[in-house]
Amino acid sequence: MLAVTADARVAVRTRALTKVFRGFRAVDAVDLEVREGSVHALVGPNGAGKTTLFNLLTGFLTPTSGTILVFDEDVTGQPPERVARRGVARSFQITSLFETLTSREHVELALQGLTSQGFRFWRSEKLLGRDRARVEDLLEQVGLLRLADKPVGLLAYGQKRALELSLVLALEPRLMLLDEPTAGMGIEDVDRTIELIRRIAAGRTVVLVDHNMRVVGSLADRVTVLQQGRILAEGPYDEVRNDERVITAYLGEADHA
Amino acid sequence: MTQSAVTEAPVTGVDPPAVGRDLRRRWILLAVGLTAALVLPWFIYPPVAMDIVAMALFAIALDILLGYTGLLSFGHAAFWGSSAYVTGLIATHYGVPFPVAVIGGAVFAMILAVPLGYLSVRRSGIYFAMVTLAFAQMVYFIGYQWSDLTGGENGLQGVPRSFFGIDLVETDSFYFYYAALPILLLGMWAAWRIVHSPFGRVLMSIRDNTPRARALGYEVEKYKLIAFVLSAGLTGLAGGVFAINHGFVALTELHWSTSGEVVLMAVLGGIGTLWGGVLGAFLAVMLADYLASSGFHGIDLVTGTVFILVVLLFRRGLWGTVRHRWLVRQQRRTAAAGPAER
Amino acid sequence: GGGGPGGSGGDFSGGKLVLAVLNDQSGVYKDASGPNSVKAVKMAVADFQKKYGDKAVVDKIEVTSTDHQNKPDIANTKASELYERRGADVILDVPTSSAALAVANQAKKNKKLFLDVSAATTALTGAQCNKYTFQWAYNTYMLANGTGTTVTEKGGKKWNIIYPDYEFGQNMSKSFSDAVTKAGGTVQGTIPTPFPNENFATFLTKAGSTDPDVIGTMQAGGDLINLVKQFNESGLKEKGIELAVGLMLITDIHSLGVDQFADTMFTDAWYWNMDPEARAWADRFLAETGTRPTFEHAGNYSAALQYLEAVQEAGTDDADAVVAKLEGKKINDVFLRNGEVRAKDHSVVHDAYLVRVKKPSEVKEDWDYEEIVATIPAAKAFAPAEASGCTLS
Amino acid sequence: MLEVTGLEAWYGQAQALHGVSVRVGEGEVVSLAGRNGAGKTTLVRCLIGLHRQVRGTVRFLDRDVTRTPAHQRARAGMGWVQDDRGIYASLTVEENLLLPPRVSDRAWTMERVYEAFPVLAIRRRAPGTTLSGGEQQMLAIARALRTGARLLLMDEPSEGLAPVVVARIGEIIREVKAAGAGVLLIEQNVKFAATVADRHYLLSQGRIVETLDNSEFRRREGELLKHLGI
Amino acid sequence: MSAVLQYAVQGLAAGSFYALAALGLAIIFGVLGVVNFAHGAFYMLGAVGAAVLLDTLGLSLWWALLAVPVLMFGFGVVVERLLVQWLLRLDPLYNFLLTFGLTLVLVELVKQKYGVSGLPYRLPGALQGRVDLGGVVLPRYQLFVLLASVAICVLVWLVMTRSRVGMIVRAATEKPELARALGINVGRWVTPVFGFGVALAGLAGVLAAPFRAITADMGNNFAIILFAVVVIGGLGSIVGAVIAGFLVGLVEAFGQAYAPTFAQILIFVLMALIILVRPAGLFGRKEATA
Ligand SMILES: Nc1ncnc2c1ncn2[C@@H]1O[C@H](COP(=O)(O)OP(=O)(O)OP(=O)(O)O)[C@@H](O)[C@H]1O
Ligand SMILES: Nc1ncnc2c1ncn2[C@@H]1O[C@H](COP(=O)(O)OP(=O)(O)OP(=O)(O)O)[C@@H](O)[C@H]1O
Ligand SMILES: [Mg+2]
Ligand SMILES: [Mg+2]
Repeated sequence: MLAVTADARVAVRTRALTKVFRGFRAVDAVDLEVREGSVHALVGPNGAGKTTLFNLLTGFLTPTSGTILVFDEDVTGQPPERVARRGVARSFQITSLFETLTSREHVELALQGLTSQGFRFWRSEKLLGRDRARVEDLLEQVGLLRLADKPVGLLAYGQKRALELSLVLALEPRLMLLDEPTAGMGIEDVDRTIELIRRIAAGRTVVLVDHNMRVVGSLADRVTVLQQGRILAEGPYDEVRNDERVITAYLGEADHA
Repeated sequence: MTQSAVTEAPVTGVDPPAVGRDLRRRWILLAVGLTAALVLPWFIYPPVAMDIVAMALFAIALDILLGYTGLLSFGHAAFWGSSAYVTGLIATHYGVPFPVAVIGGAVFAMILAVPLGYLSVRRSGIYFAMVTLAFAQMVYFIGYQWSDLTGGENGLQGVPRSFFGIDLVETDSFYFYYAALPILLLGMWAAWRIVHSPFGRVLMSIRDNTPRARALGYEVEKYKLIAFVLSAGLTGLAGGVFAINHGFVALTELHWSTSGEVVLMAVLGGIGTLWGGVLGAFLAVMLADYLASSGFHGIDLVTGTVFILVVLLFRRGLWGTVRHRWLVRQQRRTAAAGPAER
Repeated sequence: GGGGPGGSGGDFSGGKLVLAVLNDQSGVYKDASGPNSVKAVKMAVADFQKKYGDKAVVDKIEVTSTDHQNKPDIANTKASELYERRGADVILDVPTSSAALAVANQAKKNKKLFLDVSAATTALTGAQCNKYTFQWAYNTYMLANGTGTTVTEKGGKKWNIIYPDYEFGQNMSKSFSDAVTKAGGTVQGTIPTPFPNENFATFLTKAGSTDPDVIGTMQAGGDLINLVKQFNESGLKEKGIELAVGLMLITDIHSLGVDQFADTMFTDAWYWNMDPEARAWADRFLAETGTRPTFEHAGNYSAALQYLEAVQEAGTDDADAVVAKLEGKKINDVFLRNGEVRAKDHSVVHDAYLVRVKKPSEVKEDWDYEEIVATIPAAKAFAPAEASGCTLS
Repeated sequence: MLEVTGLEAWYGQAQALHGVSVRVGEGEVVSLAGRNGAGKTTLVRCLIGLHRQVRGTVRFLDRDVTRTPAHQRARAGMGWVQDDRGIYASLTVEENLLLPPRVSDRAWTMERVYEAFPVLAIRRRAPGTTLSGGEQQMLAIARALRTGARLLLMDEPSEGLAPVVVARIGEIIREVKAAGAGVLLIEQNVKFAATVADRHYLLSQGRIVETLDNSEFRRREGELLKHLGI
Repeated sequence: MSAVLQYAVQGLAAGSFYALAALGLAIIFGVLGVVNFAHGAFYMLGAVGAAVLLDTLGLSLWWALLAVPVLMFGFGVVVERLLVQWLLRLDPLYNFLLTFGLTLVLVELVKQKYGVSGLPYRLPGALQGRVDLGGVVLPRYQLFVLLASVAICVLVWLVMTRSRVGMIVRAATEKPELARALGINVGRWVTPVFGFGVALAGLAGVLAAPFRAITADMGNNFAIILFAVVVIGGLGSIVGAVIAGFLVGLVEAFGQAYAPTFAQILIFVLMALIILVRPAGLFGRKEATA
């Protein structure tokens, strides 16, 4: 089923990746291959194992069996921070921020995350603000500059989603894993986010989970459909969306009509 | 469900750090604090004044963990006490000037903090509190039983106060105060530096949301461990001075009630504020001192009640409440008034 | 710092004499000494004033009390403050070894008197003794030696000793073993236990397994009660094994009930109903406080009274002069029988008593708990001064 | 059955709702649309009684419930589907479903729930939060149905759901409506809202800016999409 | 061999106190998210209560076993209503600190009222004496404690896992707002559960009265060992608390037998090992990672 092209390098490759929760196989022998530089969408019914797969790829969960290669290096079983240091960044499906810090401080922290600057307990915190232009640029991109100095506890849900995205961007990742980046956003924001993702995807690899087919359709080079922890179908968007199995298992007739 | 950071106390009852950024206010506070430290032994019996400053550093060191990392250590007596013992032993056996002995004690506390911290930081929240408490209890038992070294329940008596042969400092606690003060002030400055550094910012982010910090690439355990060790070191500095001040070391310094006392000071003053520790230490030491000769017996009754009241009514602590009021007033200036919560 | 200037009293600093009681008024030692020790000291002052009337060398005598909350660092600060700032001429009582040793250091530093009553450590009159510090009532050697020797001589030959594994317990266990062996008995084993400890079942099983005549326990306070309760249930008593206790206070018996301790042996420094003189004072004490005195209360009375007598003799509160009057003094009072303030180590030696706890049926009135089995003469009760290692430097 | 007049809400000093008036009739599905931060969630929290810093009146089933505590409102027949789903980690899926009390005889039985959401039956013994995001959403909806609420307050129920499941949710809402209950539906998914709701409110910056019936709503869909993104 | 058996049985008997009290601690934590520092103090109050009932009203152990838990339940209810409830929505650390303060106050009050030397207690005749269990001789009372505590633990476990009460209470704790919005009157449930946990601590105290020194301080060290017990068992895990309670009793007994001075340190060493190998404790659920 996997079409291995000789020339394109591979960003992520999993072999027989499996995660079992107390006897429940959430991810079941998945062989996934994401080509470097592509936008790869992961879709599938609720509970198909998409978020779990993300958690495995980013080290938040340890696989029951199987291996994970990121840029040809084995990261199986490594903790999240180590994986992040290999240039892998993720956003969370359920927003996850530092409630008492401002958006600006979030981005500053994210920019510092991959350096060893964070250990400098003898330096002034002003060190963090050094890259003001970058910080504001990142916030501008997601439309949060206006709210840069508000503690994020006071932001609305959609604004928090946007901040999530800017944090991922700040890490300058080679590989981005976006878990439902547009969930909870208004239409206008969705379009803007699509644009944003398209822009930042240039020169990067993106793996994307979204239930919004418009997002998937307009961004993804390739789509993998998961069902019950297994790969159901894989291919370009137009091919997959017309796949009978995908229609019955996921898209449904109504939406497709 | 979002929680307002201002109107309701979030996880640790800490306000966003934005407040400390008013530079002018910061300098005024600093000047007031320094002056107070300098004139203290004129108004308060010098050994007691010394205790206040040492305890203040102790509370501040604890606050690095409690207020800024979100880790309640209920076993900090282990570092305070062990540094006191090591300081005392060095001073007794080698006759070095006391600052050297104190540094020795602090270094020991940091070394001890490495294994204890390594184990403890794997847990967070309330687990962390319980685990540190248990480990401190272990250290206490060791101190109790290893009486050849520690003097057991008799304590380590007769710790000298060598100070480059300067007699006045060595015998008069008034002058000793000024000799030891710089060490403690340096410790406080270090604490301030730590929480207002890039490192401190990472600690706060870990406090607020650990998985998120991980995803940003921060090696959370390492950060917590370093914070733990630094906190232990500053605690050790304070404990060492305390030991020299008293001229002996007793097992109570290792006892869990000492851990509880310092937590009280930090909470009473307001966690996540640093200044709060100073205030808390001042009040707690003065209270104990006053009650000793007041004829009122049952200091724990007072201590316990204060604990309960502070936690129930002034969760931000004294300093924290003041700071919070100030913050709210700032906000009010920018927003129209709404009705009170019903 | 430094004491106040010499005042109107001529030879008395501040024109008055200040006796400071520094003890635990709220913690574990509260019942044994605590606030009632302050009352005992006040009784001594009253008695002194009544005795000398106008002839007293000083008119104004103050008694102050301070709670060290069982924290040695507070004891330390308070002692130095008492001496330096509050004109205390003498500090009395001070339970808890660590606190007492800290106060002794302050006494030495400030050259003021310290008469310890309630702390048991031999270090006060041994390695850490000094010119201004006296130990008035008892010490661990006296407790262990008295019981060990006398019980063995009375037929309890085979011993097993259970002791809490810290300084006090270790010392007691050693002195006890020495005493037993010297008196012709054998110590089958010494069993260290953690401290504090609630559960002694295992230790008792172990101690009973060698069929000793006596089990000696060096536990004190709550641990002692734990051990005795569990001893009583263990069936060892029925097997004819006796229990000898290292340190016990009459308050322990009172709180747990005589039936629990019945027939237990221990050494006491004094007992309120041991003779008419003691009894008469105990009656006064009862009227004053509503309870019977412990030996620590009587000890405080005695220490205060003898201090005042020495001041009267010296005609000044100057510490060196008072110490000179106290050293070598032979005393008989309510508390001390055949007492002597040993000049060499400042240990106040006196007769001690091996007592047996009465059976409930023998008890005739409140606090009537002890029967004196033997009197241990002063010379034997305490370790010889030569062995103390004290140099009074 | 629900009548809200002049509702104002504050967070501390910041006002989030400005004189909002909303009506939901029996057997009526009303949608509430508006961009992020418009105040939709705040409105729902006021209605269920969790946000107390309010002015104005809320009438439910002809009773003034403005001061009534949340649990009594729930017992009177309000059901809530929380925007972050609110699934209990310490309860199994089944316990999550068994938890709420029955408040009317319209309450769904467990059989009916499991029939409608077979995944939940399979995972019934699993701790609630181990379900996937979408499964949790189903669980939250199912839990609200278990009470037999007369008025369902649904905060973005289609979020994160696969299209098939969204379609099923639509059917369920129609079923609920047919049984005579009212639904206040918060939706960003305009297409979905149009298929189920009878009337639509548009909320912007804490104010109701438009009230439309469904035909009008459909007609102006394109324009409204723009409007939502003001 | 028989010595080993003897130690084992003694260890289990000592473990019963831990198990029973840790059970109460685990329930309070599992249900309210409160780490009750005052649990040792409640245990102490149970013992003191038994002693006072005997002294003033002449009520024997049998009556105390009934009356004290009821009284402690009432006391727990008061404490919850008056103090604990205000902090339930906040970080559990606040309640930890609150109960720490409460401990100081309770211990001090008992000291003031009943002194520091301890209170007497007498065992009813039926429980005196010893039983011989095939070579292992055990005080009858120890056996009684062991059996009683096992029975109570099983009963409580059934209630908490099998009943609707357990479920409601867990929900009310985890998300009180939501629980209210689902129609549950949170306050009505949380309070009695707290009372119940307190009653269990009190019960452990009553059982300890004939066998242990009844002093104001008796709970202090006990509480710290209890913490070790629940960390080993997994905080909030009811089964874990009970099993770890007995386990710690065993470790203590064998430690005392073969490495006497280190018996207490051994418990903490065990705890450290558990944290290393299974951070969530023997029966704890893993803390969520994402
Ligand atoms: N706890 C809070 N404290 C202060 N302000 C808040 C709080 N919660 C929400 N707000 C503010 O109130 C406004 C309305 O928020 P609300 O969550 O109701 O929006 P919403 O319409 O539900 O948005 P979304 O579509 O993103 O869920 C926003 O500006 C938000 O910043
Ligand atoms: N920690 C866990 N313990 C047990 N089961 C789990 C755990 N995490 C996830 N699962 C189960 O694994 C399956 C896959 O979940 P996952 O969150 O990966 O789904 P998903 O594809 O992201 O779905 P959605 O689109 O709804 O977010 C679900 O059935 C879920 O219940
Ligand atoms: Mg998901
Ligand atoms: Mg919302």
